[in-house]
Parts: sequence; structure tokens; C-alpha cells
Amino acid sequence: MSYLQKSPWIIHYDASSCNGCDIEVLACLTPLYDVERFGILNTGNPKHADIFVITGGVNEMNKEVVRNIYEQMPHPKVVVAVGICACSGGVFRECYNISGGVNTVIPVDIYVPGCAARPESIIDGIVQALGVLEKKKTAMLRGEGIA
Amino acid sequence: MKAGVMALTVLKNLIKGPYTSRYPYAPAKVSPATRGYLDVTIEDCIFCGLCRMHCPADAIEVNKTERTWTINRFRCVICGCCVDYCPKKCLHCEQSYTVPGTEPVIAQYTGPVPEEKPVQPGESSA
Amino acid sequence: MIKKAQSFQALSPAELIQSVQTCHDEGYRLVQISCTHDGDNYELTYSFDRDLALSHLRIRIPPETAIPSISRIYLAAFVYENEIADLFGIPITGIAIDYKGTFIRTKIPHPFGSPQVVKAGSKTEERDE
Amino acid sequence: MSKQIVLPFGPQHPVLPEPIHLDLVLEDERVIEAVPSIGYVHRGLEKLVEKRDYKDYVFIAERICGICSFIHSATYCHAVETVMEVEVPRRAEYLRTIWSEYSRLHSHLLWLGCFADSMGYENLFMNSWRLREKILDVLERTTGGRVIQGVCRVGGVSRDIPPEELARMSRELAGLRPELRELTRVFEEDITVQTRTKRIGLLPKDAAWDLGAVGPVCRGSGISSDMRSTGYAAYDDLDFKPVVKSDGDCYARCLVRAEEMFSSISLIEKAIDRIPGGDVLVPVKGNPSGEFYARAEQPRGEVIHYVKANGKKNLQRHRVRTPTLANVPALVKMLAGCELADVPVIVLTIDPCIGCMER
Repeated sequence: MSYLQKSPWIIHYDASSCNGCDIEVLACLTPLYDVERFGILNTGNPKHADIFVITGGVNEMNKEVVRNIYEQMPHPKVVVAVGICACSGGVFRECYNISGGVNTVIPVDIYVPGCAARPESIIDGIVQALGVLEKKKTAMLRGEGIA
Repeated sequence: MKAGVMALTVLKNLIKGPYTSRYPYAPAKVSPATRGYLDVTIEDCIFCGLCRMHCPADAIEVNKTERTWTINRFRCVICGCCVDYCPKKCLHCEQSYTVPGTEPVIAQYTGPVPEEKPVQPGESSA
Repeated sequence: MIKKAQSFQALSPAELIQSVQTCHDEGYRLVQISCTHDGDNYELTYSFDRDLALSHLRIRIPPETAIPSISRIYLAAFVYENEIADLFGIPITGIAIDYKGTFIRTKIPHPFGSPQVVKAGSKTEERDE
Repeated sequence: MSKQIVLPFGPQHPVLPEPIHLDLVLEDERVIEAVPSIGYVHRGLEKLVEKRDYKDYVFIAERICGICSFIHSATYCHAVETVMEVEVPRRAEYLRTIWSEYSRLHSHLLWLGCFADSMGYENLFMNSWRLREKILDVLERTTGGRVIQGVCRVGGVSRDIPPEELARMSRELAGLRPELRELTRVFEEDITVQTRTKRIGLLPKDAAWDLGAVGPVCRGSGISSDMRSTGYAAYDDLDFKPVVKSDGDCYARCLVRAEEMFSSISLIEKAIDRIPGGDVLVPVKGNPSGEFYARAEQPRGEVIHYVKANGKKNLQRHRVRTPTLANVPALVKMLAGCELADVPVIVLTIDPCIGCMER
């Protein structure tokens, strides 16, 4: 039963998504998909979190909020961009108020496509993120600096 | 009374088993109607570019001279708009979804070289 | 499908407050205020509802003209008026809760304040990430 | 006696699924004034209408909000169809009604979950989301998308529901009722829930009218205003009656939503019974010219899609007045005078949808 080696805690922030991906992230926590069986917990405090799940593209106003949350998270940390909007800006790419995907503000490790991203995709994304987390951790322990 | 209700719930749960889908072990739940990812039957494509023109997310690139049809999977919103517009009905949605990744996936399809038949019809502007 | 007629009543900006007050006294509910570009002018539409029928008051103003706020009559108007002030750059005087341009903060000021830009047929160039 | 302090609430807050920022002016534990500030989710998608074909814009209109997505697309289509004087097939209108009501069910269950979470009632949260998955299953089976359906087109809908599927839906709905009753029983029986909601966040009837509240917020204050009574789509055939409560507190708003779920089920059942045959999509040619304010009832209240076209393939203006925006003045009124610990509960009873509100 050891699908995951570690129990990562996630923090979710809705940049400027339409809610579609948000409610799918929430749906992951509820009985049908229940990521808590892997020990994945949703936390509201960035200092507790290992994985930053972010939905939606980034606009001028929440740029700082996103950066703030990211910087408050302890190392090692992984960013998972959920949904097309977070990957590239999606259908709102050409809107005057959207700067683009999340990677315009903070480095993104895993992209989860889909509009809205399906809960299964999100689980896959978080599982992949755990691999990245492990790599970052070993790199950190070897003293290769913070990546 | 309350205890009875509770006992019934416990019993029901014992018989029914867990509600949770065992996702990574069991396959993902899809229905025949599910729009997962966009696929093209490249042999039928006439590279008219209607799908590119109408894509709300600008995910599709069509190059007529090189006979390539390219989709940026990390931009496609799988709305099915292009499927409606395609004059040759060579676009369709598959049920399984694109796997998450560390890099954007851009899939390129190259059409076969046409036989002597001249390539053109169906290219009216929308 | 039942289609209800929607009546438009054109007004001059000076008559606005008086007419809105009349609507308020007659028991109309403020539904929304919308703004549209119309040539060089702006067109503001105040929509009211009574018994599930919509009626609209419409004023046309040249750009940069200040118009009075109706939020003293309908407090609910403050959200729409702040929105119009932020998106179109129309100065609205005397809003009950005035955010002074911080209600919706946008990357470019007054994004709707310029005439319609249609890039006919052309897809915008790649702004790749 | 004590001096006032300003407490910022949000945008990133454990109880809020979405970013909204409130400046709460406090005196001890009591909120004197609440000033919302928005813009964290503003995308400016109304401007995109100038770049996209009016038919392709349906998909963008649908992505205004991921919860009431279907109703947004249907209302946008309704507006464009009225401008173009397109007669939509009756079956398509029935299908739109069915999907709209399913969206309402899923949205209300989602609200019930989030609301329970704001009170710390984990069990109800999990159970309502469990039930919601059944609704999403139906939506996925019939439309192809769980939360973004993508079936509405100008001139009808792109996908028909076959009779055997309709029969299956009807059977499943019958099984849904007892489960839903089980969930909503908490409002009648649970004293904790009642003490958390009764006489809290009061919105008297005349204040609701003055502040332009819509949807369950105004129906909870005794105003019988439901756009479904205007009989758009197929609602004129379904003997629709709005659910109205008169107390104007959080409890009344909860009861309105709880009863609306049952009324949605019976509306779907009636629609399945009475659905006529025929086409579901008519071809639409030409470009629109004219303007129209289309109104529809979303789970959160009345939504208005205004389209203005001048004979080109791009519309001149598309404006959405979303229900949450109309409920903000009411929220400000409700928060004034409440206790700090009640703020999340009161915010959740207007069922805020920030994605909608800021577009």
C-alpha cells in the first residue's frame, strides 16, 4: 500500500481561475477521490506546505500574493500548476488583465493540463510532484544549494 | 432512535464497502461522452485551417505547405469547437486525458504526401 | 420561450437623478448599470425591474464628462458605478462608497475606455511563455 | 470604550475557497463595518468578445465560472439568439433546462459542503460532496464534461440525450431524494447548526430590495424574485414556483437553498416527462445586429448577459452582471454589527462566487 513514500501537505491558491479547477482540487479531498488516503493534507498555512497547488492564470493584483505564498514555503518545495489557465493562460491568455501562466511569476515544476483538470489528473500531478520533491530534497542534503 | 439510525448507517457502510475510487490502482472513471484529449485522423485532414481559425484558445497550428497539424496540449481547453467546424470530420475527442508533465506537450502530426489528386477544396473563409 | 419587450427611455444626463428617484418611489428595483462605447460617446444604461419586467433608462455622454452618482438613491449602485469608473474612466461624482479607482485594479488603466479594437481575422502573434 | 482596529480578511484564507479581501473594522469582537475589495480574479474576459467570433465566444462565456458554467453559456446563447431572432428547437430548450437544473443541484450541494466547512461541520461537507459526485457523473455522461459542459451552441445544444439515458436519469433522481433529505435534515434537527445561523446576518425585506439582492439572498428575505418565473427556456411549461422564506437570516437563506434542491429535482423530473422530440440544433447564419438583456436564474441569483452587436461577426459589447456582484452590497449590510467569528458563515450564506463576480 505504499503508493507514496511520504505524506506531502499541499496549499491551494486560486489565482484567477474560473473556479472549475478549484472545485476539482477540492473534489480531490472529498470521499470519491480522497487524497487523504495517501496522507496528502490540505493546509491553509504556507509554512506547513510542501506542494503549492495553484489554479488559474496570474494577474497584476495577485502576482504579489502568489509570490508571497511561494516565498513563505519552506524548502524543498514544488509548484503544481493545475489547469490550462495556470499552464499557459488558457482562453484568457489574451485578456488585458492576465499576465500569462503561473510560470511568469514563480518557477513551476509540474503542469496538469485539462479544462477543468480532472481529479484523476490532479492526483497524477501531485504524485509526480512528489518525485520532484524527493529529488530536490536529496539535492539539498548534498548541499547543492536550493533549487 | 438515534442509535438505530447510526447502527443502520454502520451496517450499510459495512456491506457497501468504501465509496472512494481506488484511482491509481483502478482505472480512471470516464464515460463514452467524456472529452479527454483531441485527436486527429491526419490521413483525412485537408489542412484547411478552420480549426485553427475558430479555436478559442489558439492551441492549433496548421501548416498547409508542410502538411503538419500541431496542437499545444497545454493550451487546448478541449471544448470541442474545432470538432464542430471540421469539414472532413477528422477531429474527435478521445476519452483519456493528457498526462501531467514537467514540460508543455506539443504534438505534431504530419499528413501523408497526397497522391496526384490536387489539394484544395473546403477552404472557404468562415 | 416567452420574450418580454424591453423598453428603453432616452434621457439627458441632467434628468437622470430625477428619473431614478421616480423609479425608486414607484417601487422599482435597480438591476444593473452597464456602459457601452457608442461611436465617440459612452452610453450608460440603468436597468430597473418591477414584476419581472425590465425597463431601462439610457443616457449618452461624451468622454470625460462627469455624471452624478445615483448611489444616494439606490445604495446598490455603488458597485456598478465604481466598476464603470474603473473600467471606462468615466468620472462619477458622489458615490456613497467611493473606492477612487481601486475597486477593480487592472494592468492597463480603463481598459474599456478606448474604442473597439478589432483585429480582423488575424490571430494575435505568439506571446509564448 | 475600546478603539477600533482594522482586520484584513483574505485573500488567502483557509476558509475561503476563493480570494476575496475584506477590511473588517472591529470594535472588540464586533464588526462595525466591512469594506470588500476585489480584483484578485479579474480577467477582463468581456473584452475578448472583440477578438472572437460570436459563436466561438460561447466557450469563453462558459468559462466565466466553473460552477454555473452551463447557465452562463445558455444565457449568452439566449441573448444572441434573441438578437438574431433565431427560433431554438423546443427540445433544445428542454435540454438546457435539464442541464441548468443539474448545475443548480451541483452548485447547491457544493455550497452546502463549503458552508458546512465554514462551521467546522466536516461530516456534512464530505457527505454533500459525495452526493455531488453523482450529479457530476450525470453531467459527464450526458455532456462530456464534469464542471465545464461545453454543449451549448448558438441555435441550440450540440448533444442530445437519448431516451434510455433520460429514463436512467429519472430513476437516479428518485434515489437522490432520500439521500438529499438525509443531508438537509441537519437544518431541522441540529441545534448547533441552528444556533450558528438563526438571527445572524439579518437582512430585512426592504433592505434586500433597496440593496438589489438577488437569488436565495433576496428570497430568504421574503422577496419572491426568481427569474425562472419569467419562463425562459422551458420553465414556462414546468409550473415553477419560487421558494421563499421570510426571516432574512442565515438560516432562512440555507433553507431556501435546501428546498431549491428538491424543487430542482422535481423540475428535472417534469422536464424529462414532457420533453418533446425533434432537432436540438438549428443552423445559424449571418451576423447579429441589435442588443438584448438576457436574464436567467443562476444558483446564486439573477444573471444578466447583455449583448450589443452591429452586424459584424464580433460583438460590440458583452456585459455580464453576475449575481455575486449584486449581492455584495447586501453582504456589506449583513456583516455590519455581526461578531468576528460569524464572518465566514455569513460570507458563505451569500454563496460567493468570486470567479463570476470579477469575470
